[in-house]
Amino acid sequence: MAAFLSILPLIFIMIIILWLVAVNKRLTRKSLTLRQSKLIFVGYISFLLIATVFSLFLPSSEAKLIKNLTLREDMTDNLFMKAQQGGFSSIDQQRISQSWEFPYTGDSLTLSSDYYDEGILIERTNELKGKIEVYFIKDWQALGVNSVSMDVSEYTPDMDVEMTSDTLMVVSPEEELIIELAFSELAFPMKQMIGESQFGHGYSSSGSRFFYIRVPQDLQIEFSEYLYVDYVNN
Amino acid sequence: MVLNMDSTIPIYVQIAEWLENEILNGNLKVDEKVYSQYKLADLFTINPATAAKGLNLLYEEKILYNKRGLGKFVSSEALDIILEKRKNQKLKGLLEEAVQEAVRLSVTNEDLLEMLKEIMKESKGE
Amino acid sequence: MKVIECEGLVKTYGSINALDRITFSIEENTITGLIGRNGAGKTTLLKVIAGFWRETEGRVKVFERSPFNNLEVSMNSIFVDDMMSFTYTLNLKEVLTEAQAFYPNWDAKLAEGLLEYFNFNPRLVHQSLSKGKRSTFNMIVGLAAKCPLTIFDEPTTGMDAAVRKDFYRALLKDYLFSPRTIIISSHHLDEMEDILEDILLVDEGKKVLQLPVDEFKEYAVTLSGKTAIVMQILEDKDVIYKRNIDLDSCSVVVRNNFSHESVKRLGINVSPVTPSDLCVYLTNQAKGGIDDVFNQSKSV
Amino acid sequence: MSLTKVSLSNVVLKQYRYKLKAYTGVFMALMVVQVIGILLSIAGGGSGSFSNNVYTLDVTVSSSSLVIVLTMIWAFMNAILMTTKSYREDDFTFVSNRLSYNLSNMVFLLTACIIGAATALLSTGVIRILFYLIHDVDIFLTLTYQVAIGDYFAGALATLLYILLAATAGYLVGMMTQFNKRLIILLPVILVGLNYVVQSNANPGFVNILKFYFMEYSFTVFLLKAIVTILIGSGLAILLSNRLEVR
Repeated sequence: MAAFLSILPLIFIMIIILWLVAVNKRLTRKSLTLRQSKLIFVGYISFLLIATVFSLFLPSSEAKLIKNLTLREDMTDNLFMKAQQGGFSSIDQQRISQSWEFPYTGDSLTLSSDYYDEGILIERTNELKGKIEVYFIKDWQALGVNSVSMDVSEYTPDMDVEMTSDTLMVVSPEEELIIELAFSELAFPMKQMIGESQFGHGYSSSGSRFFYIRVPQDLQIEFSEYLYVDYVNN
Repeated sequence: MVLNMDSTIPIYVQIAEWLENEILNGNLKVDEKVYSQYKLADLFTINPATAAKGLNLLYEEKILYNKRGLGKFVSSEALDIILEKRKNQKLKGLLEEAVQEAVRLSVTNEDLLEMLKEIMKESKGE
Repeated sequence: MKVIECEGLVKTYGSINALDRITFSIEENTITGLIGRNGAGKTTLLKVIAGFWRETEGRVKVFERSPFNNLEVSMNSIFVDDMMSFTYTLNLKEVLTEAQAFYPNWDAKLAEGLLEYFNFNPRLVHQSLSKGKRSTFNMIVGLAAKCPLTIFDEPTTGMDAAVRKDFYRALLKDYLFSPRTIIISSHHLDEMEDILEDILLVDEGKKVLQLPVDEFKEYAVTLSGKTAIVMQILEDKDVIYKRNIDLDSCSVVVRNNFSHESVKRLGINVSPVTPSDLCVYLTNQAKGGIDDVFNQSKSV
Repeated sequence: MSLTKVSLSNVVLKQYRYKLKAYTGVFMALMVVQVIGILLSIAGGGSGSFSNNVYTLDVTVSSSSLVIVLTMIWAFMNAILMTTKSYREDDFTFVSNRLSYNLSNMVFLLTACIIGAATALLSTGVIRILFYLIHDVDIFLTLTYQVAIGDYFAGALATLLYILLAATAGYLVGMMTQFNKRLIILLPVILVGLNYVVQSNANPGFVNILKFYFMEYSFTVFLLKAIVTILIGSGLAILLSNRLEVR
């Protein structure tokens, strides 16, 4: 039954085309002479040709393609790793998308989050007294569509943090971030001959972003187990 | 020059008669070439084979003679043959009809001959 | 040379024999009229000859070749009927140009001349023509193709009397100009008997007669007179058709193979039979004809 | 009058040229079908979505696949129509025999299919432009594959072969039904029977038939499969029609 339902639209289309083709003979009987038909068809082909030429100049640069995923420097040279090794100050300031400062005098701090389950780095430092610094660092975001990867860092959402008494809450943006992506792919015979799978598309994403939280040296930090929290090695 | 297509007389006979008339009228002279079967066919919108049959009829009666590759020509004795034929045929036919009518009307042979003699006398007297 | 030879030709549809062991031949460069009533098998016979339909049994040779599916026969023959269809994308003039490509003997001048004579608008499409005009156009194609074997199946369908007359005239003139084998099927024999050379009369898929037109015209005579007298002399005669005029007189159609003199002497009227009438008499399925139907219904 | 000698190729060529002029409706239908295909491609597109907890990806895919599929259906339908009586009568008005009729039909269908395949492939450009104009997207990705010229030609040829396969199927089906109307009923029976014959424990038969062509990734083997199928189909059609009565 399911198989039948799936070919139903195809049958429907076939009937429509049959009707078109059959009626066409009757329609053209009166209205179209050989010359007119020729003219129309030549027009159609030239339209297709012109459109093809134009399509070559469509701006495809909107996608920042990553030619080779492994070679990109800021991906291999992971910021998280760098910061963990104590190299936070050497991180390009542009990479820090947001920062917050909270006055805090308590003995212990609880970390929590709504959906966020990525990296949180904590640096205990003597430099801070009675305050906490929070930085959100967008490391990199790559989106793979089939065999193509592109950089979609700019679409990484901005996060928010809230401080309530002794809890630092990481809040994801209320609205889900949606990336509208359109791409044209090869027709099925082309894909078949190139050996690409004909069914479905492969999407992959990889990337990293993390919070870097600087706290006074002796602050007690608590967090639920599903948070991935690490400390900077000093 | 129009044939009577509905006539009981076959077309080829009508063709032959038409040609005979042409000879009688002097339109076709002795040793003159007569129309070919194709010309006749065209003239009367008839099949050339029919026309040929008409020509052949005249050829068999020696009214026409053949010149190989050139066609048919009016023979020297054509006029005589035609006249003789017409006499025999037409007159005989008319007489035949008269006899038949006489039979139908129960007129005896003697009465019929008497009538004929009287008619001949009258026409001579005029 | 014989252009067409058929021997025991059978064509069956289901259980019906459209052609039933028909044997005849047609000589080169003759105009033959194929005569028969509706459903006598004329069209079937012509389509088998043209190579469109396959014979069921027997032998058929056209140009000494089996015509079915034979390209050479197709190339040298043309089949004209009122079902002839031409593409709607080409106008009449263009169709003629296309036809010229197919037929090596094509007479473009004749085609154009006839097109003009019959007042065709050359920019019209075949489908848009009236039935009579369509037949006329088909006839033009048939004539201009100048195929060694030209077949017309009921070519005058829908034509008015004047056009029919022109058609027969054109056919004859063209035939005189370039002799070829022509077959015309029709049930209007009287209109075209003069241009025919031979008549092939078929009935119920069988050949009834094949004779030159002149012989056909003399094939039979009508004897009419007092029934008693006429009956007397019928003994040794082949009766084709009998009809009672009134109670004591009748007319009988008989084979014309006796001397008329003796009969005339008995007071019987001897008159010729027109070919078209003869065809009707020869192909009357029910002996006696239409009158009997009325006589029977009266007696009931 | 003397008989004219004929060469088959000569007649086929004449018929072919006549058909190019006579069957313009075929190309008009192609145009309409492809325009519909283009519009449907833009409206629906293949779409999908993908989500991680960073963002949701909303994807619309444009390709000329639908246009190619519709062109295949067009080829199938037209091939059937070409075998019908009205088309055949047009042919046998002038010089023809079954073989020349079939050959010229096939050459014509080949031409039509080449044009159909070419226009179907060209429709990619139009689809892309209209897609770009109509859809409000964040990322418009046009360059998805680095295709070698050779691969592109292989794909174009494969497209043509698919369309030709559809045309061959249509022509054969059409000829079968012309040969005997009762064969229409027989057709599904044959298909179901074939279904049983080629089924494997993993797949029902028709999937195996589809796989035979659609899952063949070697160009050479696909070429071989397609051409052999087309030749067998055409040969069968010619054999069937050789006994066909016309007009």
